[in-house]
Amino acid sequence: MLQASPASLDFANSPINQALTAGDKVNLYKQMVRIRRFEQASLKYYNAGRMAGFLHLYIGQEAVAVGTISLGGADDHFITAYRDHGHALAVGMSMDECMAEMFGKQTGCSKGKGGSMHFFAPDKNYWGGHGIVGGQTPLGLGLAYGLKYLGREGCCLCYLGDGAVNQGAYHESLNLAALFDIPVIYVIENNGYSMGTSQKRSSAYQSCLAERAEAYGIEWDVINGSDIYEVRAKTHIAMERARKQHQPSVIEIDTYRYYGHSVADANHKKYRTPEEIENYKLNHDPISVFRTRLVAEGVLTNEQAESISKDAAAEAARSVKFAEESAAPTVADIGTDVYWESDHQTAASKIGRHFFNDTAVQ
Amino acid sequence: MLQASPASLDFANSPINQALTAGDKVNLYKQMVRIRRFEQASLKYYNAGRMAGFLHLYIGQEAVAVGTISLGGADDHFITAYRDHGHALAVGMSMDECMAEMFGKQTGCSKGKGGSMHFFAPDKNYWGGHGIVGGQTPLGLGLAYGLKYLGREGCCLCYLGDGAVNQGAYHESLNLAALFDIPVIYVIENNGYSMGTSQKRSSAYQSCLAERAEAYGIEWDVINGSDIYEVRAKTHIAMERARKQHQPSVIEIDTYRYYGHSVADANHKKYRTPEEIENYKLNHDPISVFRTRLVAEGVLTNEQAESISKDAAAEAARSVKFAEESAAPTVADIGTDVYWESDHQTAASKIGRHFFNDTAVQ
Amino acid sequence: MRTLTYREALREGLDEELARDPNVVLLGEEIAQYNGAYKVTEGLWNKWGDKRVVDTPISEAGFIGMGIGASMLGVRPVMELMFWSFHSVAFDQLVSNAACVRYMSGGLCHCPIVVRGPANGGTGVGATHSHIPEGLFAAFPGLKVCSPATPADVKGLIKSAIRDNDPVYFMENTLLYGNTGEVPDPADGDFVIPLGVADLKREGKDISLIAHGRSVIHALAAAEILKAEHGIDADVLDLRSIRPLDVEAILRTVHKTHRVVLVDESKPFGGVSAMIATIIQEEAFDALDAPIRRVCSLDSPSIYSPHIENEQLPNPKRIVEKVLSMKFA
Amino acid sequence: MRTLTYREALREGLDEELARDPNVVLLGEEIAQYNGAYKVTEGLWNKWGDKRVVDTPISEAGFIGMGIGASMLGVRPVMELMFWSFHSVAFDQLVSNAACVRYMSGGLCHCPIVVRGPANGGTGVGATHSHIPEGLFAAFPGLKVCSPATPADVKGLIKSAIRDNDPVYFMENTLLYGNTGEVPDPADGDFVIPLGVADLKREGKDISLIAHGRSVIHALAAAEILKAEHGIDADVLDLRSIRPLDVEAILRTVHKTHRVVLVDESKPFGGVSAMIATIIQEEAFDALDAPIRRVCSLDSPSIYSPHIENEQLPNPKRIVEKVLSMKFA
Ligand SMILES: Cc1ncc(C[n+]2csc(CCOP(=O)(O)OP(=O)(O)O)c2C)c(N)n1
Ligand SMILES: Cc1ncc(C[n+]2csc(CCOP(=O)(O)OP(=O)(O)O)c2C)c(N)n1
Ligand SMILES: [Mg+2]
Ligand SMILES: [Mg+2]
Repeated sequence: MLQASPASLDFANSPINQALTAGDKVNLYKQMVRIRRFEQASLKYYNAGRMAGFLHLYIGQEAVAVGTISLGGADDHFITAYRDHGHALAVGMSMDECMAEMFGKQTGCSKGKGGSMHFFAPDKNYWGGHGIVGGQTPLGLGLAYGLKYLGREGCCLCYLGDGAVNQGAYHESLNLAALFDIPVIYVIENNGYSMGTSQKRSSAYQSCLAERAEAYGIEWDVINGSDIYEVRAKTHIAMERARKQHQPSVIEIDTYRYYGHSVADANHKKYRTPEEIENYKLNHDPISVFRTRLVAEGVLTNEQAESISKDAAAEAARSVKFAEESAAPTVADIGTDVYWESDHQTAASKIGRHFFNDTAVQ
Repeated sequence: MLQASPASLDFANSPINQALTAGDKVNLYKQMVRIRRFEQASLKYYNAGRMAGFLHLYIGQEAVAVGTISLGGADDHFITAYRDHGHALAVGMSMDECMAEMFGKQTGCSKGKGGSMHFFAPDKNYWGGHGIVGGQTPLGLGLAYGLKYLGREGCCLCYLGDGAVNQGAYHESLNLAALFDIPVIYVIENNGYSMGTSQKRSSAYQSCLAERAEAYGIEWDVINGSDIYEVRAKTHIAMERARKQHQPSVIEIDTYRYYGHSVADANHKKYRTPEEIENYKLNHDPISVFRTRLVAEGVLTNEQAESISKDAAAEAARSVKFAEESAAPTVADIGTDVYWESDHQTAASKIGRHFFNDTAVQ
Repeated sequence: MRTLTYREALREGLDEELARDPNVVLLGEEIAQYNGAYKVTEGLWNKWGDKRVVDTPISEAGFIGMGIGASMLGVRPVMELMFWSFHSVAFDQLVSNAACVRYMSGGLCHCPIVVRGPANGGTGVGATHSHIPEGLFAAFPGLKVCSPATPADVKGLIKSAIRDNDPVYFMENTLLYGNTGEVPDPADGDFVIPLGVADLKREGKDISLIAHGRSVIHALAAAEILKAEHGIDADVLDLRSIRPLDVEAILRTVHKTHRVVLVDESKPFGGVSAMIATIIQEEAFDALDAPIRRVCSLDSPSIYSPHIENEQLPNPKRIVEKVLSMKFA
Repeated sequence: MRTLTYREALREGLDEELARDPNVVLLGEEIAQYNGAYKVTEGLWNKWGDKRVVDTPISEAGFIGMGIGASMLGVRPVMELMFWSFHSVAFDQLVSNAACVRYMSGGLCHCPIVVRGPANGGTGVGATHSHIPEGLFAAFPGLKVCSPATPADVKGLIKSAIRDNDPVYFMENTLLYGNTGEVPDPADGDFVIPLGVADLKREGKDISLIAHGRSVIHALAAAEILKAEHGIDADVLDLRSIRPLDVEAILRTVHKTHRVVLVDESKPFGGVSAMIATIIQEEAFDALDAPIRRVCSLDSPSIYSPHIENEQLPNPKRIVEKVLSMKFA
């Protein structure tokens, strides 16, 4: 079993972080800032009524997506739940396609069909964005199984929340992962709450949620999600174990969300104290922590940090403009992307009735 | 955590067994023999084509049902999967109603509507008999929750197989049981195989399947299912914990089935060696072991044992006769027992159409 | 009469049943301390406490199965699915255990549960959160399904559902929660609407619009347009309850108008409307002057885009168009 | 031509597809070392080994979801449900992930899976093991469903299903596995039957019997009785594929005979037959001389008793009675 490391350990010294150039480090910082600015912009336009449905903000959790995804190679894949903007930008999706998706436009990554919870970019090894709690956990298993089946040396990082661990599909997946030696890593992004329910009120466990992996003989670890160096150092170990030994892992990354479960969650200051939120912002914010660190390392100046922030905000503003100016889907678009065969106008798609719209007959 | 006891421990000396009179002990023996003779009779008539569907024999596992159920008081409840004949007889159901059920007769415990997999006797705190693997595990949780809700000091024993532990619903139930302090005891009847798949090929685990309970902070234990004294001694501890402290447990009882998964399983000598089966019959058969023991204790003579066996066989034969002579359900019976309100001809049942049979209109 | 929102009326119904019967217990995600994701249960935990109003983890199969088990023992659980769409993770408990346990036990077990929550599209939450399962569950003998459209109906029906001794799947609609309407005062007596009684929400003579849930609201709006702009006078029948189903009321309106448009938020393959069409053509064949038409959701998973989502759903415009396509003689 | 059992023909189809495409992999409970609970996959593990034919634990949500995930990456999993009834524990994966992932990703993901296994009553296994889910799944846009009745059809269709780039839910029948029939020799070329083509299994002129799966066999038997004993000559149309659906073939037979009896093992609320009735009355209203009638399972959970189980299901006797009730002019 991996041991949770003493708080004093400096993960900057772990080989995977020592291999980072100054430029790499600044880039990690920049990715986190881009996520935050992007989401701040989306919050503004969500509140202005430009989006429908839910908006689940990732703000506060940025080091998880950026740190873990920065470790990905050509054959490493990612899949997550509905709180999916951070991962999307971290895999390299553009702000434009993401913002346009939330605006419900044709130019959105999912053509406006998925919305905030359903960002996808298979070309960047990113498989969504899934709304049913825990529903993505067998899919992540399958991506990893597929990698192994196809003989590729890679792994799949499958993210889930601290509330999602109580879905049965996740446990079925853990057993399958261990039994079949599947290179999947379950990343529990533990932000302490599932909607208004604290971890203690939703889960029974020993020391932590990741420890449930022991039931299946799976390796596990707990990670401080405010320190992107620690996220990278420990996740790297799990990824190597998956790639080289086809062994699954469960890693639990302690993190926090500043906003409510979704923007519609007006209660979020009731189920947790303002002090709790403030403490996290002040002492554990992954962006501030890394900024201080990089400044101390002499890799980043405060001026540079400011300009990164400004650039990201400008990029986000541009994405809003892009989204606003993009065309909305038409009624005809409702009927595409249902069947592969129909979309590709194959011979098979022309045999028999596939769609049963009442408009078919008048 | 409870510790698996050293093999040498003699559970006859545990208080719950010391409290047994000679008559009690003989009765336990008799119950096991009755189950076996009943099933042997049912096998004969199944093979003769008098029953439909599956026949999952409990032969070899008798000490589990008889040992655990013998501990039940007025507020203790039981629910199991499709391998449910042993539990049915142990709670006190008659051979007649059970045999008639398999023959598909009106006099069957479920009026011929459930069959072999679906024996029920709520008046004896026995809630079935369930065919979907793992599907009964939340029901068992609910019975225990109900006991607590209604303020009764009791518990629910919910039986499942070694293959069933890989159904998600079971894990959801474990978390709920621990979180809500529900007096449920999951009894894993580990007979080593789920159909043709050995425990090792279906489950990833550390030392045993019950140990998965640790993930939820639930107490667990492993029990030798050939020794009814051990079954009683250890199950009693779990039941007291449930009744008095509302704490759940998982107990794993090692046992064995001599026949195939169901009688239709023609492969059962392929996935396990004849030696393995023989060894169990010779050295671990719960009935032989207990008989030897009781004879040594001077509580039972071999002659008595023989006459118990004969009586049980005669009782089983009578139940076959009863079943054969009973009437089959009629087409009209197909339509009852669907809705409580309809069966009771309540006012509600007369409002609106409840049934949509094509025969309704001609 | 007093005016309440659909949400308030529903809550009042739950509250009254909690008061009436100590065995009634509400279970669900975020329903207690958080007051409910859609605030249906607001204040009930405060009033009734931990035993009667229970927050559950995100384990629908687990807690719904738990409710089924408890109901066999006499507890009367009313369980919220935050969205009915999440039925998919609890399906086995819903259709194998709740629907079959009475039958398989030859009537020895019964299962007086209610499962309730919103079941609708139209809120921009995408395909997996917008399933419309009335027809899906009504297809299982052993289950009862209802889908009220107004504040009075939701109160009257939830109380019947809770008192019913069979499993009742109660499908609300997030887009109706804020709608207001008159609801009888509790001081005037216990207000209960039996399952299985449809309600003729508008009287007409030219065509029958038959609907349930939010589609009733659309049908009523369409009826006004049809009257005002086209002189077509529609009967609007609100099914309210899908199983039991008020077949008599359906046949009555068909015999009156001889033309039928069914409005059903389901996707067009199947759904409640395919069953209603089948019954009508079977039992009122000669009364029909034209084929029965349906207005369903367009046949794709539910789209997110707020610019177009309403076009995928039944709406007054689509209903009017459909009626007009029927070429009145 | 050669004669094979339904089981053998199906196995041959699986075997040929395993040979054709290295990305085809069979997954399921007991399908490998045990040779399949119903012996459909007998010998395939021996022939193809651990990688291509995989035994899974009893975790339907887990392994079917795994197959869906792998399919997005290019693997082509063919997954057995030992009984289709066990769909209930994997429902979310089947209807939210497989059916919606293409749509929610705007066409970026696709899901070329097959889920197959027996879906039928009539084997004395009780209510929870006897669900008939063709109509249930066909209701979800994004899914395809077929239900072959003969050895040739099961082979031709399984091969199409595996090659199809969308999720296909393939519903067999334990009571057909042993039936024999002619199946073209592989030496005569690749034998594939496209999805979406119904098959007129018997030509008549007086009435259309429309069915799928084992009900086709019953309809054919009923047709012989009707002919021999009552001089009524029935068209028997085997739908084979439920979605895509051969609506043209349905309308063709209706226009020929003007009378229709649908035979469908589903329970009568909904099912495939309610959809077919709805389509026929909508698209061939004037061609109908009488209401469309249906022969479905009697409306209760499935009974165990072997003395009566066949009476709950459609059978030739019930079909004949239904046809005779239609008072031929
Ligand atoms: C099966 C299912 N049940 C309930 C929901 C509603 N729901 C959406 S998110 C959520 C909370 C999840 O919390 P957690 O897993 O901790 O993730 P976080 O939101 O904190 O990222 C709930 C209950 C759902 N989407 N799916
Ligand atoms: C959800 C589900 N999947 C598969 C089956 C088919 N099935 C019935 S019993 C069984 C094996 C169960 O083994 P185990 O849990 O060890 O119990 P045992 O039969 O040994 O008592 C299987 C796969 C089922 N009934 N339900
Ligand atoms: Mg959380
Ligand atoms: Mg077993």
